[in-house]
Amino acid sequence: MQAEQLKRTLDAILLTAEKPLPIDKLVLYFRPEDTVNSQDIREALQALEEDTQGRGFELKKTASGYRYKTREAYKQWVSRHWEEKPKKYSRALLETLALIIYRQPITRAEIEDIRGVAVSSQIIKTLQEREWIRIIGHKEVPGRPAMFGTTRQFLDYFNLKSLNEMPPLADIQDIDKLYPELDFSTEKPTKQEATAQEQPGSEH
Amino acid sequence: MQAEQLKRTLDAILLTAEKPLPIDKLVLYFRPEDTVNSQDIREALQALEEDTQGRGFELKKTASGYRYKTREAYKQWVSRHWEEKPKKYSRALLETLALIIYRQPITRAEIEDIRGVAVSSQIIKTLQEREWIRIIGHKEVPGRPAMFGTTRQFLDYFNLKSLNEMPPLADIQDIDKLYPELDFSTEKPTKQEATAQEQPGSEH
Amino acid sequence: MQSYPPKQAELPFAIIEGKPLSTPPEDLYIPPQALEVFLDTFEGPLDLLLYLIKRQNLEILDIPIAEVTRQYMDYVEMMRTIKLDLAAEYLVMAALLAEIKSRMLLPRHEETEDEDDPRAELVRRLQEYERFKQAAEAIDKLPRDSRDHWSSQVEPLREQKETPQPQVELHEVLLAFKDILTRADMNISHEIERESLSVRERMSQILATLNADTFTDFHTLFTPEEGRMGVVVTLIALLELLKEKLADIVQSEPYAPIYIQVAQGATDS
Repeated sequence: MQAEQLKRTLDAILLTAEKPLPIDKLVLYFRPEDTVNSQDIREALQALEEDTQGRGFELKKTASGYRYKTREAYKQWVSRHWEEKPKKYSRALLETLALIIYRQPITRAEIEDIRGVAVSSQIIKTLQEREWIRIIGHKEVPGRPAMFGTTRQFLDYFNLKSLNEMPPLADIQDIDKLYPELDFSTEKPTKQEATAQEQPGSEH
Repeated sequence: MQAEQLKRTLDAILLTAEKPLPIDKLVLYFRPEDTVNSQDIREALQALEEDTQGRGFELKKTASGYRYKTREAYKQWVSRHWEEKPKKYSRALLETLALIIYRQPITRAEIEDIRGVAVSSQIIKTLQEREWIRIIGHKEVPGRPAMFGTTRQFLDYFNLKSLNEMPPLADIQDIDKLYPELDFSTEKPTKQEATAQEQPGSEH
Repeated sequence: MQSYPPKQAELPFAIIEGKPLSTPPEDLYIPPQALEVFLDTFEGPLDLLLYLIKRQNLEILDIPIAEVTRQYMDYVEMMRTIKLDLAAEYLVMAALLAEIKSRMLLPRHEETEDEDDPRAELVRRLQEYERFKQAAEAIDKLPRDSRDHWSSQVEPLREQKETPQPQVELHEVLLAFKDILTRADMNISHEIERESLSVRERMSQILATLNADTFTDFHTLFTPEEGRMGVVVTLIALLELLKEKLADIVQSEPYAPIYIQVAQGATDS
């Protein structure tokens, strides 16, 4: 890959990175046929650093790697992004959270499977930033997707000592039984109810 | 505020914005003592656009405003940020979307009429959740069905400034003109619409 | 070529650009093994009809209705014999085709010559559908966010100000979950409720404890202070992790210490 093309490629990568990237991670963005090594990247980063001289952002190197950051001088204006009132969380976010609570460890694909629609990255990101969910491992299937679980901060926020204090499914379903037309348990009603009576964990 | 400082401030604002910003919103980022007006911003944006010539990203203007986005040429490398491949949309969803784009306002029954098959609720829900379509009114027929139209977010997502930028619908061949030797009625030859090109409605 | 005598009663197999064809091309048929994916492949009867027409390189304006109808019926029949859930729309179309066919077989009288070709309405619908099918393909090719380009994620350096976070009540989460349960089919909801929350929670805890590179002693996963209940929950969680192939259990020989590790190749974040 030519130096100029490498520089622009790194530019695009750094612009969209969600965390700082060290050189040994940046190398992994390239395929063998790109013939890009650490030294090439180091030089390209230096060139990029010079390019940002006259701009509103700079290339910051921290312990964990390189990341574009806006310059100190403009923080007063940049901060205006967040001057609005807090918004309400969307239905999609709450449903995603509920599934992570009740089905953890769960992958994004599994959430999408149950909800039947795609889960936006923004939702996962918001929940992670709020520190209500975290990645607790990776599933050993192709792509090794991350599995999510709830955190202590989540319990703290909702004043729970443990997930056991979440209402059992039976209670949630009772709301449903008020609306039999939702054909919730028409197929095998007895089995359904029998299992539903169990308190989480308590009978084991 | 000096032109150069304004340019860098806008640079910092746009790089960290979570959605596209139009000029009238950008003006609100400045205090009265900054003495910045729309025209100043317009000029600074133009300068920024030129500055990104040699970079891995560009300043895109879409329906809702300006936003920095990576250039398509680097998608292969940028996409490495994420383990999972971007979601593919089904033909059913894309056809439904196409009908809403070109025939809005349109009801679900009208979509089903043209596609010749039922539209699943899931598709409508996904499109609504992505905020690509919304209910823009109700048709005054029995049942008052919802009529759907596209949103600004749809345009942003597909990098369009307006629906006018959508490619026009394909021509319809005129059934009577092409095959005059066929035993078609000669009495009313142009029952089919003669106008071949159709643009999506420019308002939404 | 000679002008083709307009005989209504006997349509040739196909007319391509005015030339009658009496033998079908070889590639007329969907291979039987493709039948299984039939309903996924076609977006309804119009789509199937378009396919049949395109496969024969037929002019959409001059469909040999008898032949297309026969093929269409074949598919519908095959679908029904292998008991695929055939959408009602396919049967409605079958009826329509049959009707058009019979109308075309009727001799036309001079006095009704202003009558439209019985195929006209179907052709109109096919053409209309095809336009949107093409439009859908064009839309899919438009460069779009999160596939062809991505928006800037540059880290903002901002003034220290507390931004208020949205407030959430627990019952809102539960209501959202109730919605999922209502929407999800029996199968899924049943699966969800089979497992108890405490086990799920413990699964997460264990997974978070396990280290990718080293083995974790089986015993250290248990906290005797939790009492019998807690130990049992841990054990069930562990078994569940093994069952879902999220963790491996290792014992080098009988009576040797038992170790747990993240499933082969997995790393903790």
